[in-house]
Amino acid sequence: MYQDVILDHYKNPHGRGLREGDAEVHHVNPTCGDEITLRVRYEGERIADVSYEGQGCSISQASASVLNDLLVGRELKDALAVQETFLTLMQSKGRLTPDDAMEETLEDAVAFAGVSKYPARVKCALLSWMAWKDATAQALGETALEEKL
Amino acid sequence: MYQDVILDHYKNPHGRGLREGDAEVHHVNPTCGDEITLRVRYEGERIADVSYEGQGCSISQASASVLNDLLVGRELKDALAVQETFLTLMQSKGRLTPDDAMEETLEDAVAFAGVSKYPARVKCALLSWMAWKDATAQALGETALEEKL
Amino acid sequence: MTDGTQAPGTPHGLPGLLDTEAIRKDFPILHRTVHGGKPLIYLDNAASSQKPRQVLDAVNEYYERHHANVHRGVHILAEESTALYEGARDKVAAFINAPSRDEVVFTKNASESLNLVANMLGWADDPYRVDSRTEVVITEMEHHSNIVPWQLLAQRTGATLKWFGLTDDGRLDLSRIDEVITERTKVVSFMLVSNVLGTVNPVDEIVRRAQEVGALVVVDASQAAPHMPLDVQSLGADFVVFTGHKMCGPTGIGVLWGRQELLEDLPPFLGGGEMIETVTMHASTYAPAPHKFEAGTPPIAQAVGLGAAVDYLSGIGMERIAEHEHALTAYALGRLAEVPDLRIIGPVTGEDRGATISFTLGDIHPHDVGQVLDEQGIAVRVGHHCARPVCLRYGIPATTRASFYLYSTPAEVDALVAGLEYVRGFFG
Amino acid sequence: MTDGTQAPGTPHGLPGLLDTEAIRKDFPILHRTVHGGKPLIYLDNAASSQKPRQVLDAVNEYYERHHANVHRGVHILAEESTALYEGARDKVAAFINAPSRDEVVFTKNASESLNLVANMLGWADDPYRVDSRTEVVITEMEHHSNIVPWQLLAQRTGATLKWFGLTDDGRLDLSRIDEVITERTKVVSFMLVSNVLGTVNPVDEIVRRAQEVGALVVVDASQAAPHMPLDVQSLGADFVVFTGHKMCGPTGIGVLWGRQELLEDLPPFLGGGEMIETVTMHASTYAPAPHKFEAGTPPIAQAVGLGAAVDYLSGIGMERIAEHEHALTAYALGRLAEVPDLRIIGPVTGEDRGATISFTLGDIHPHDVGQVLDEQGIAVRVGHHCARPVCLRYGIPATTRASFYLYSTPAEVDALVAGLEYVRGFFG
Ligand SMILES: Cc1ncc(COP(=O)(O)O)c(C=O)c1O
Ligand SMILES: Cc1ncc(COP(=O)(O)O)c(C=O)c1O
Repeated sequence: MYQDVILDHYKNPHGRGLREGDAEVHHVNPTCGDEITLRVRYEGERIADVSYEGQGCSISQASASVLNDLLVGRELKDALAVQETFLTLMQSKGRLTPDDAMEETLEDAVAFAGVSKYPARVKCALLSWMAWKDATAQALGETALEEKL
Repeated sequence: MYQDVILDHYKNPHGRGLREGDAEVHHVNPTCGDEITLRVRYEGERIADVSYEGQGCSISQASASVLNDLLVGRELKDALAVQETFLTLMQSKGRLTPDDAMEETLEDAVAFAGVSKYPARVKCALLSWMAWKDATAQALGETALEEKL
Repeated sequence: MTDGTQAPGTPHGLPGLLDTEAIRKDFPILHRTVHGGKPLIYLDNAASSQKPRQVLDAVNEYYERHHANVHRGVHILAEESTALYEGARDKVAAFINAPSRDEVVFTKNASESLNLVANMLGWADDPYRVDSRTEVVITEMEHHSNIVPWQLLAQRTGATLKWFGLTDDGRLDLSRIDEVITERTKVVSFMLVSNVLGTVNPVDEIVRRAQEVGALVVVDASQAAPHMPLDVQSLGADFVVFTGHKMCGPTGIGVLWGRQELLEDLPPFLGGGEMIETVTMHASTYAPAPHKFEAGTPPIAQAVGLGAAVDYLSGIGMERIAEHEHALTAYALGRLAEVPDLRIIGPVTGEDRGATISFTLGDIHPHDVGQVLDEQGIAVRVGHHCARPVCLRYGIPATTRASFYLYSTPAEVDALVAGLEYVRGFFG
Repeated sequence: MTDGTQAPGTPHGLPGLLDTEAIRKDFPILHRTVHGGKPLIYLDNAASSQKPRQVLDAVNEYYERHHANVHRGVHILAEESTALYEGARDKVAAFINAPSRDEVVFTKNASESLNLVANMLGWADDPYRVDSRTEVVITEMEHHSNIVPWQLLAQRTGATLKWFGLTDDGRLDLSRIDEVITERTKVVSFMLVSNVLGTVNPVDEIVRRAQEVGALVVVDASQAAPHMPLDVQSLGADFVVFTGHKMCGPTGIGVLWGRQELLEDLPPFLGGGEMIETVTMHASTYAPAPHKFEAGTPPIAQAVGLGAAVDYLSGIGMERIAEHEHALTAYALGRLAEVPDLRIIGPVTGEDRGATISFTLGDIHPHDVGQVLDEQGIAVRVGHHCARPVCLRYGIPATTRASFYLYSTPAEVDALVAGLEYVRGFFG
């Protein structure tokens, strides 16, 4: 489960730290105490920045770093597609082998495929992604989000 | 468990029917619905009569008949000794083989030895005996009873 | 898994019977002899069923290979035990056709399930709250476990307890249904199949009236789930309860099915580990259903066993089990009618009735009937069967009750009838 | 039955150890390998213990030979199952030195036992009644199962919930005991041994103060009953609860011991079959304790299993089990002190502490610690262990917890320490 990619992101997180944003959310996983504070900044519908602080396990921390890599600079519509793909992978209970298309979409995030086998850890991997979606809804409004799905 | 003696008493109960008495009680075994109404009549401390009506299983009915046989005509003191002996037998969980002394005291009532193996039925066998004790306490007062024990 | 098709040319040739010879091989206890070599004839299935080897094996395998406490563990045993426990929930949900697995709550028995509902409604906010201005409706036919919780609720909230009476032939008297279930009624709780009379009750009529007045409906399916297909969606009830040990499962496990919105809205009952979301000394928030209602370490191995039981029953087919029992009950009613002085308490024909037959035998007390049958190896239950108001209603102290299951045979019915003849001779 | 005496010349030579080689033969799961052939090192005993073959055999024998519903049956299986079930009650009563077998109530787990007490006191008449003028005292160390029932009781009755805080070294802060337990206190409920910190609490001091003000005392012995001799008479408490699955017994069974007068005086909790004396539609009367508190078909097979567990533990000897664990814990505390960045949460020496050790490892999250240990076959628990206020108190999100039992060995401690070194390297 602990792929080198994950460990690298954990030890050297990308984009960590809180910077200016349009909205801020705080999410907690009550069963293990993982926490994240996350801000999004949009320029129109383009994600200008996702900044965050958090504490928790390597999976939740690395996942936030990967999220930053994948989403910053993207249009909301594309970002949502990435998020959906990641969700599908994480809910696959280890039964899904990422194909080329998925690998292209998820880049480093395919390393989390192994995590999907561990129900207790899936929530950790999803923490920052749920926070990002929530922050986006606050920044742009629920409807902006729903239109894109 | 169904000794011929028990069946005989069940089919031809001795002293059944309600006659005049000094006190009357009504006892019920709530788990199976066995019921008895029982009256005692004393002449001094001598048991002049035990009369009863009841419904229920062969064990509870036969036991009342045996009680009538054993107790009517006795002094309270002796009757209590018989009752105690019967109680001991019934609480023996089938582990007691009546000796000669016990057989002499209990007469037909030794036939209930087999019943003591069946916890669910012990209460049936004791129903009339508990009723008799209760009626006696009402007729003569609790203290008269306690002095004798 | 036993295929349960009947071998052609079975002795009694009753249509619809299962291949009990094959099925009985799965149940170790049925090969036991009692009282000096007499084969055991187990006709006390309404009290509790026996367990097939498949269920015992599943429980043993659980303890010998996978046991750990469930939820929140990151080690492999905790993951396996959680998967097995939650997998049992999936199986039970499928067995009763629940719209969602999250609607299946594991309890310790049907009694706890019923108390859980009664307490939720006592502590609920409006519109569910049962209080002194409201009424609770049950029936005179109920098991004590569906009477006493409502009596306690009525005492503690001041609500009024009402009930449907019974007709002389052992059915619910719904003639005054609109007066019994009124605008003040908050909840109607009744059994699907009677554990004394065998009666199968008309759910639709009661549900219709309850919905008219906005009352919740609780169905006690303890005597139905083991014996016939159970579809909580087509029942139309709000809560359905049943118990594992009567349906080939272990003791120590029961089920409450409840509609999702209700389970979400209603307050918890038992508090503790597993049922919380977050706890501080000052306040706690609760996990979503079903966990909200499962405080403490759940009956893990028992759920696994119940899952195996449900697999076993489904493998044979609930329709076919119902058919088997129906054929056997009709046969038994016919044969019992031959016994002089025998009076059936409950419906005397096989229509809308389950495989439980209560009766009296002249004025021989049921305790005596039961005991003399036992000496012949025949296990029946005697007494009020935890439904004393039924006995009061029919003016009898107790009944003798024979109840069948998927492994019961016509030969066992014959043995019962012969046994009863012997009892009559014995006390005659 | 295993004799448990230690073979001379065991590798680590710690005085007081049991012959774990012999004991481990009784536990099938301990011979399992995980993750491609790694031997299982099970250090999650505070969450749940494993089961010896003797317990599984007793349960199987029960189902294969004796199962029927208990009480009131006149057939032989009902008599046998009742004798086995009530025999288990005798065994448990003897195990905890209860003055009377009628003081032992079987529940589904410790959580139900605690909820039972809380609810009895909420519905009781004076002098026991908890209401808005009264106070309930617990501690910051409690398991959620000994917090949430009292929070619910306080919410529902208006009573005030108070608690003892903790000292920095993981013990109860009783310095202001007279201000915490006052004349308004109706009940004080606390754990004998902590499932997170390992702390063994000073019962006498709390009981003395509680008795001074006439408050009832509830002791949660869930982490004590499995590990040391438990004598309810010398504890001086009014209620003691524990749970079967942590003490070699099955899941689905718990115990409430209560003083006879209290069980007689207090009202029932769950209503239903078995707990009644007589029922009419209008009113019911209740059976004497313990049956008053056992509504519905009890966890029969689970009680039988718990009886066998208690026999197993007594056969080895609770004193000797306590000694074994004490020696092992002292050894483990010493070895863990060698691991850099490891911080013990709880008492750091073996005095007044049980065989449960919680710790943090630098800033590596416990989930990661637990998962990497698991990959090496070492099962520990991570998280807040159903005692979140303890984590809040010590400012940590979670801990890693290793907990031992009678079959744990020094070699397993060594494997844990090596595993932790590997974890440090992995995330370092
Ligand atoms: C101290 C303590 N109390 C209560 C409990 C609850 O036990 P159960 O989950 O069996 O109800 C536990 C175990 O989880 C415990 O450790
Ligand atoms: C109709 C009915 N309801 C409820 C129950 C109670 O089930 P349990 O004793 O398993 O709680 C029973 C069985 O005894 C029953 O027959």
